[in-house]
Amino acid sequence: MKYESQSIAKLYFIAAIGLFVGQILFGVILGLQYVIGDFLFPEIPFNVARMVHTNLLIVWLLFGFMGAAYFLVPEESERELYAPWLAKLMFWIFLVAGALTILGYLLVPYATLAEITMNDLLPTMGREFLEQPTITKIGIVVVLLAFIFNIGMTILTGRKTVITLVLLTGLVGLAVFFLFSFYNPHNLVLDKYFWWFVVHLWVEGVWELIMASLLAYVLIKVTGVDREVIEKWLYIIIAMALISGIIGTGHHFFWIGAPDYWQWLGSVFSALEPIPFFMMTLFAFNVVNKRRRDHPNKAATLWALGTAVMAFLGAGVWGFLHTLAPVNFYTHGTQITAAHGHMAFYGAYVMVVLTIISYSMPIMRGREAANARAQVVEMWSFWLMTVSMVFITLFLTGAGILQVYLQRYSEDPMSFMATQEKVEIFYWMREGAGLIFLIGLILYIISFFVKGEDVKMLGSSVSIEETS
Amino acid sequence: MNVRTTETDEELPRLLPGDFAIWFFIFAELLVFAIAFISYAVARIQNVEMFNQYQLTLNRELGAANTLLLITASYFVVRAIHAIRIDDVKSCVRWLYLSLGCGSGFLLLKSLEYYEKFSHGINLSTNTFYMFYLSLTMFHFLHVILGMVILLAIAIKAQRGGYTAQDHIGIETGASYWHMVDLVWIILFPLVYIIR
Amino acid sequence: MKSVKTDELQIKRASDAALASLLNLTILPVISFIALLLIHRKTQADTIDHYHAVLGVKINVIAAVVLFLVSALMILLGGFDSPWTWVYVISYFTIVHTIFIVFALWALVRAWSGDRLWS
Amino acid sequence: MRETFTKGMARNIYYGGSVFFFLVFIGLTVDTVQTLPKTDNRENLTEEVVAGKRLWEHNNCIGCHTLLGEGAYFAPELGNVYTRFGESTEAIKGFIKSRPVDGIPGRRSMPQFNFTDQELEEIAQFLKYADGIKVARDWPPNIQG
Repeated sequence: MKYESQSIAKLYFIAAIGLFVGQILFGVILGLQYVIGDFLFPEIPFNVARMVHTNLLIVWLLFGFMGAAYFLVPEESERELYAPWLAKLMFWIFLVAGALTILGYLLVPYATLAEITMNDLLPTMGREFLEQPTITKIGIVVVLLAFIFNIGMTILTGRKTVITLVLLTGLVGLAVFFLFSFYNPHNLVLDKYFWWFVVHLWVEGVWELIMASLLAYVLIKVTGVDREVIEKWLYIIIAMALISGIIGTGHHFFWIGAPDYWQWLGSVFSALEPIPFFMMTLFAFNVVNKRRRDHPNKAATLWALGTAVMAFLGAGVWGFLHTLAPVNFYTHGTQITAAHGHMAFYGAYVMVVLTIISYSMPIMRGREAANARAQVVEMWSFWLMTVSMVFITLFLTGAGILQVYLQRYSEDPMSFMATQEKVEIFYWMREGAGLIFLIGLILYIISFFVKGEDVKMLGSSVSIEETS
Repeated sequence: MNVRTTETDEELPRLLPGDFAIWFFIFAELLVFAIAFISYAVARIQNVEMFNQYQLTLNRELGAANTLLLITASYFVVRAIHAIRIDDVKSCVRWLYLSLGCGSGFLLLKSLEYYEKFSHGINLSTNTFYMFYLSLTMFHFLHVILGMVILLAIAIKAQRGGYTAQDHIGIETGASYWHMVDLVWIILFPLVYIIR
Repeated sequence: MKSVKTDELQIKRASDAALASLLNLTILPVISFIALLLIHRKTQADTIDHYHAVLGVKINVIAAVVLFLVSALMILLGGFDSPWTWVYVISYFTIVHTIFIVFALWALVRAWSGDRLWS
Repeated sequence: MRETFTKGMARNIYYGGSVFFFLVFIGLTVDTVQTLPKTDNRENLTEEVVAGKRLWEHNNCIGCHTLLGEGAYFAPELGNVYTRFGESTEAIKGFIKSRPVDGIPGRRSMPQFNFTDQELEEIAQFLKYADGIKVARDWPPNIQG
């Protein structure tokens, strides 16, 4: 670690992992509610658990992105953070606000929460993923602005690199598009149309910029490949992401009452959306193949490669699977969407945050890489989580196909609830895979505490294979 | 896609003119247009009669004139490259401005065409044929504007002596993009205006 | 210097072969396979380009068999009108197809650096 | 291809390409917003419906149901529930009113929200309004949603 203020990232990463655990625990509860309908009812009904699950995901990923920015920006800019105290202050504000919001979800009925946070003054609650009380949303904006100010000043007054500039555009876009969450018209079609300005333009737009720059940073560090080469790739990949992704928003406008031309535009452009992910895999493979040194942190390299492959699989392939309008007509709003959502979020965003944690945590703890035994445990957790996520996706896809066939495609369609009983077997298997994911996550946390001898970078003479 | 930077590369014949980066963009754009053209074909098969009927309302003369303008513009761009190869900056700039003139002519004629259609109350939601006609040609229209912005940037840089016989990769890059715009129109024009 | 140049040409041809193999698996099936076969004809035994051309042909033939034959068998055995057939066929096809693509990607990267698949 | 893949050009494509497509997107959004009155059923957007939408939001219905295919996938689609319930707001109200407080053993159940008669009418009117939105190809594919 070259700059002292980089260590603020540690705070953010610990919080991120903590919230990640919470997210997965609620995921396991949700999976069980799918098969045992009255589990925890009426104390924690499904909608509350789901809200906690998805909101925790968003919040911990934001913590992860912020931590990543605080770690890499000083090093890239070659100066200390502009205002370390502000970063610490915002951390606590964000953590407390986030915790209070989650507690609010769990302790009082949602309608009561809306009442006590005076949602009627500026109604923004009750829409998928944007369930946070208006006051929390304002808090998020404040935290984001302070964060961007801090990061932006550091970048602009220090050395400017492609990675930091791309990261900055991504973060600014993140803040700007979040503003659409305050627009909640009475007209349901308009409401849905602009709701996607937050959701789609986040996950298939600006977040991809953040993800690509984080990945590029870690790859430069662990492979020692020339920065010039990596930066060209970075530009081309994110250019493709935006070229396909911006109008690709159209694939959400198929069935909400928007004009018919979105069927064509949405299909054409979202057919291109796998390309950036495809290129990201090619890029990561190429850079690792061309590596100039064997970095002792094998786990970070594994996470980086895994991110590229799983993002391609989850966001690219599983997205393409049901994005064309004639297919989406049948699959829209079924378990296929759930399958895609799980793998895309895990593959693209969860894994990229875990990649940067894996790379930076040992450095912040005063060594180049975790010891060999810890890395082995970490790699086990990688495989457990990744493979179980593949299975979760496959089982949900199976459930989705069966659901589409029985409920939408067959000549004698079944009712929703009757269909759900028919696909129960898949929900049981998904729950099993979910439990294995939880085990993987526990191993991941254990890996931070495993003791052993340090691995140092001594050319290629010390490697994980010898010690494990 | 090749990131090798070894010196031996220059011994190999260059496959694509201009900066390699632009080819990613051109490739993506061509893919968009290709998928859009296929979609058009599919939609046409489903509604042959409707497509044939409304196709007759399109102004073929203007379309043909526009085709001519774009091909001429492409020719001028080629002349500009030939000029810079013998270090003739002056005529290079002249050819570039001439092709910009052709591009402007295209935009003008196309605007006239749109004006006529819009004054009949036709828009993207009128029917499937007009939806395709408008979205394909307008999307192409925007590409012509983008191509012209690129050509203008190149012309200004050339005027200031930014290119030489040895170093004019920027012009080749812009020219490659412009040819792509031209090519798309050459496919689009018969597809939407003529083929029945 | 002559040998260096031949090497470069071989690497270029190996890259082309790997690219054709990848394209055949993705957006340009059949045409790319013909291109791959044409590249294969130009190569000589025991060279890197020959290796990648053969590898590409192998990947694609195996992929064709594994994807289409097995899928067809699933449909034949499961019945066209059974929902379960489609549950298996679609999930199977998607995941296995992706595995082949990722494999071909790695082959392409190795071809770029003039290496065999595993060194 | 030495020096012919430059970082400057890659950067220009990133900025140029994203600005270009973003402008196209804004243009399409303007057209969409202008065309929406034909499909979005705004003529039936009464005060009751607006109140119903607020109730829908304040009880986080989207956390279990889908509405026009968006939401959670735990409970039935409601974009066509008015049609499914025989075009009867009374049937919808009756269903919501009859949910047991402690759920149904072993099965999924909608919570009992204890709505007043006025609120029940509002939420039913909201669902009727949502059903009236003209969606492409009349999605969902059939009455089951």
